[in-house]
Amino acid sequence: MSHRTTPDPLRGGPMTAPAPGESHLDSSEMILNMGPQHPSTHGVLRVVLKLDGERVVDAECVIGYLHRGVEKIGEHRTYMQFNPYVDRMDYVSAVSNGLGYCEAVEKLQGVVAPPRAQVVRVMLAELNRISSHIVWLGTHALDIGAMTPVFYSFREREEILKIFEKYCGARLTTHAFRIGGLQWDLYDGFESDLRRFCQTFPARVDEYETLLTENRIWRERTVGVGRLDATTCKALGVTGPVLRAAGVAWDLRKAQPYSGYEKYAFEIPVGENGDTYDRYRVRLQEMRQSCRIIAQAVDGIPDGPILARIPKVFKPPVGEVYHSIEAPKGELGFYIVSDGSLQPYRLRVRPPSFVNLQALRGMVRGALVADVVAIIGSIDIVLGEVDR
Amino acid sequence: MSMAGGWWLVRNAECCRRPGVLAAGLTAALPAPAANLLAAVTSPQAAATSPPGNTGHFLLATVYILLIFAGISVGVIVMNWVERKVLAHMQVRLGPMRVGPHGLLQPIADALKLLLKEDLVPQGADHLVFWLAPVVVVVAAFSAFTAIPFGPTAAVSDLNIGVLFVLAVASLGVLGIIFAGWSSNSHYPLLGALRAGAQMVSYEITIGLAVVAVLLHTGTLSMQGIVRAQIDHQQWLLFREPVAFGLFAVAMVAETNRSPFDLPEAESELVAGYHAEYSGFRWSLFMLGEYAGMMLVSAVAVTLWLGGWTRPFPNVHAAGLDALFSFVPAACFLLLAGMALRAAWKMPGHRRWRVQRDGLAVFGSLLLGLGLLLAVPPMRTACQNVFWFVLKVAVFQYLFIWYRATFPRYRYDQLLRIGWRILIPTALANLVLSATLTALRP
Amino acid sequence: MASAPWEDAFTAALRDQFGSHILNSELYREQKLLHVDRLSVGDVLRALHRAGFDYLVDVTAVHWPKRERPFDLIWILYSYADNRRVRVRAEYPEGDEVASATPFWPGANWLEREVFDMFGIRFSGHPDLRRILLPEDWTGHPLRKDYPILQQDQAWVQLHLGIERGQ
Amino acid sequence: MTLRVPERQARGTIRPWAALRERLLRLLPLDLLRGMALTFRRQAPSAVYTEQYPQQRPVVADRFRGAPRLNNDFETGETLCIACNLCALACPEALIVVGAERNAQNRKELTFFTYDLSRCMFCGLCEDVCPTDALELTQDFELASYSREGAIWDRPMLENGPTPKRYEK
Repeated sequence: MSHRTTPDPLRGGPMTAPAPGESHLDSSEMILNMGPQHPSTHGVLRVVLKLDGERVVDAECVIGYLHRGVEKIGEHRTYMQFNPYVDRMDYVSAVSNGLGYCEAVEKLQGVVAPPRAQVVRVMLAELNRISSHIVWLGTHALDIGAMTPVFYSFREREEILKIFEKYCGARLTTHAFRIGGLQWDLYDGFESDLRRFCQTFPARVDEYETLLTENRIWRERTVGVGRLDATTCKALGVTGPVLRAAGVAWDLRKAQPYSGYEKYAFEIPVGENGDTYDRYRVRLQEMRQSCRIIAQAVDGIPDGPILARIPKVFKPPVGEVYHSIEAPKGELGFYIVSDGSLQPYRLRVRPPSFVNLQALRGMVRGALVADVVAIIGSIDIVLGEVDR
Repeated sequence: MSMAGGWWLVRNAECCRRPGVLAAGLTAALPAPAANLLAAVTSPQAAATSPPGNTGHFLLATVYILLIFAGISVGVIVMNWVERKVLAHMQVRLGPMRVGPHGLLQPIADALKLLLKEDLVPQGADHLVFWLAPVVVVVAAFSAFTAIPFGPTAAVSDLNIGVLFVLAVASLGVLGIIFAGWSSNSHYPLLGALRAGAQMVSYEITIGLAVVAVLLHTGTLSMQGIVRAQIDHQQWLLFREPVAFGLFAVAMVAETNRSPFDLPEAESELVAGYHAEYSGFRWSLFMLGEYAGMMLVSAVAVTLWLGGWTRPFPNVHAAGLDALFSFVPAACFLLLAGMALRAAWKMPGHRRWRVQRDGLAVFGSLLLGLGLLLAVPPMRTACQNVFWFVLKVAVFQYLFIWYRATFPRYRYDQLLRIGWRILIPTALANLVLSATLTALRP
Repeated sequence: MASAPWEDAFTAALRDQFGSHILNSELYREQKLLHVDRLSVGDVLRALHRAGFDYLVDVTAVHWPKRERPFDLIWILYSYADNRRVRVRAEYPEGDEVASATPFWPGANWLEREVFDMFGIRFSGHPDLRRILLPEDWTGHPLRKDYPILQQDQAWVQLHLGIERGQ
Repeated sequence: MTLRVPERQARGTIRPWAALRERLLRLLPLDLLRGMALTFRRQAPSAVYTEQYPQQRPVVADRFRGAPRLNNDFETGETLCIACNLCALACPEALIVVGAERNAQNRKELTFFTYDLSRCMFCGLCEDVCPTDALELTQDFELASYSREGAIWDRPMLENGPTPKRYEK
């Protein structure tokens, strides 16, 4: 059945090219279009599967259904005006996108956000990491057939979104940060909201663990499924929890700290096998670690201004800069070229989902159809970011 | 399920209004089987000794079939509502709330919607088979009920090969599923049908072996006979064949394609599996068949292992216990009525809630009336057999929902592995063990 | 702030190896940038890969239509072991093929496809150079500066979507 | 920090009887029962998290960015807008059009103001730049209309606010 598949996870090339020894005239193979409208492709991802029975012989991702030309739009907006657009790339973690973009532009301009702004940014970004992981958890569990976690996780997400709404007036596409710092100061009760969240949240994570971590069905479905070792991860440029699940303790918050992350004590959860189960465990642990960071940040919010002094008409000097942050899905980078005008000359987004999605093909080859949805879920992609 | 029972009871209540003289007169006037039935309703003690069932009488069989058809349909509607509510509450949601008080009329609204939807047949589909598939599913699920004894006499027939008949007819359902998957001329349904085929074939064996283990103890294939054997043993077969029951309890979930074995229609993998191309009324037939199938396997499990229509602790006949148990049906309905009335009472007073509040109050009063009716002595004794049967089946239905709320889904190969490498060997070993023990028993 | 020259043992070693093909090495906002002659880009990338830059962060391009060689190709590299980044930049004329980085970093596959899609720059040695985000039969490369923001392949839109205009 | 994966780590070093015990324990579906206990407990009506939207209206935060409004002076009832056009310039989508003409005192006076809600992404940049707090994003969040034209708000609509039909049942 499956034994004709080549175990080379790095194989590129169009799907129709036969692998060595692979027969071209096999009538038992079937082409199945999974997506762009499918319950488990998390948006408009289309995966063309070549099936032998239920066994995946080869797969190819077809993307671009949500392409809006964000980079082109960036070249036609001022730096300030482009800020809300980055929220709409990875719309599940809009705050992280905003953080990456604002810091990149600040670096280009040569300003640094004031300490108070940095702490608030860290708190919101970590809340956002939790909310992003929580959406991932719920939908991933739903893909694997567990209906209930998605509702529990959306209950917790609601708490986070309420904090976002109170802080910046929007729940999903927050536009929370401004270049140079923040638009709004904290609202009354922000600290108590966060403290309450940090107190209740770990117990909620325990609930997910009760439903999934030790559950034998969950483990059968995830342990050993979609393995990706560290070498392959590095070769493909895969970052984020997928890389960490493969055993590489690499996190930009530790490796190249930004926004004052060096001040917080937290650990990088690492997996061993790089399979779907380890990715799940890594993300659950990351949620707990984020909670730790938030708790530390709440206790040390400094006073002071929230916005650095930047000119109203904002023209960064000629130059180019690449800045990346650890978004919930991996390394989110912004490469901005300035020609000294009001608008970026070139604005390139290095999307983690896009790069991570490349690993899908190698992971699903030889797996079953049911594994495909589990693996897609475990990479944690958002098509808004893949297609931009 | 309790609604199904309730419905049945209402119909029977007509005969019970004027017991005594009228009943005696009618008994003389009616043909023998009907007289048996009437006698059974008015005096169950007599019925227990009379020959089981009313086999062979055309009119009565028809009445029973209609009763069962109506009862199961109502049961499906109730099950639909209960599933959505229970599932929702387990998932910290409310579930349907808009149509009727607490969404009580939602299943009816949905049924209407499905009836009114456009009837779509995909291009390139095999029309005849596409049309036939849901019919096969429903017919298979419903006809197997003809051999299920809801009470000592409350059955369409008492086939001497009852168990075989039920298993054989119920397993025809997979044919409908394969028809549906194949005739849709579409990839996902085809995969779903293949999964269903492999799954059902594997789990049929386990079911068969588990049932055979029971038959060792009963010595009869008649469903009625199996319950009577349990009455004679003074013990539910659950305690003699716990392993077989466990195997059946797992296999019946797989047999009905329910979570965690819902691979043929796994929505996150195969969109909707074998019925992906079905819509409207045809789709609703699949749903009807699925729910009827759930009730059917539960009914089989209840009959084979849980003493059928007998009340709990059938072997204990302490003073007053019989009377106490005979009040349980009424108490159940009164409890439900109390819950409904309390919910109606607690609803906010605002006028936009008025329709809901009044509706709930009416529903509660209805339940209250039913409960009071069941408390009347002749009704009490007449209905408790069916009540216990339905209650036991309802417990299984709740389990089905509970599984669905809790478990992830198995993968195709894992499902087959469990079937072939765990369940079937265990069932075989259990069968051999049981047979040996039975043979050694004096 | 002007950029500062970047001279250390690393650049010295590179200059030893490639001589004048390393056109410039600079530091801007503490970020390291190598300006490389396009003819030796493949070799420089290979050398960097061997030097421990095992993670290709990004491949992208910038279009400067008024220049003689209008395309800047940028490779952003990272070394896990040394925790350092470097950007490699090379200028290309229109129609020139760029050596693909896929032999060293298989992850360059999609990134290069995106550059091809958006700029029309072809990569030699790429296993599967097709459009990735836009439809395969689309005309034009949107991130070129001569492609206005409202421009669309209206013929494609009318043919495939059955609507008059896409915007 | 490495993840705690008790069973898999243990399997290599464990003694055979312990492995047997583990095997036997796996026969008992404790993991499944724990999950079932959790879902069973969550059935309590107090755990319900649903908000029954039309009946229970959410209270949105003070900073919520919803329907735009053009504020008038409380006392005089005149518009606060000085037609400076900053909002139109700040808007990334360029969906605001401000019409102004010079009056007798050579001061700019607002003539019309249109706001195309169908393209608005509620980023709040227009509100931020407004020097007189005339333009404000309010807490109104029900913005559906039956036509695309209905999403383009003119000055009276912006000043008086939308009057959505509240669905009461």
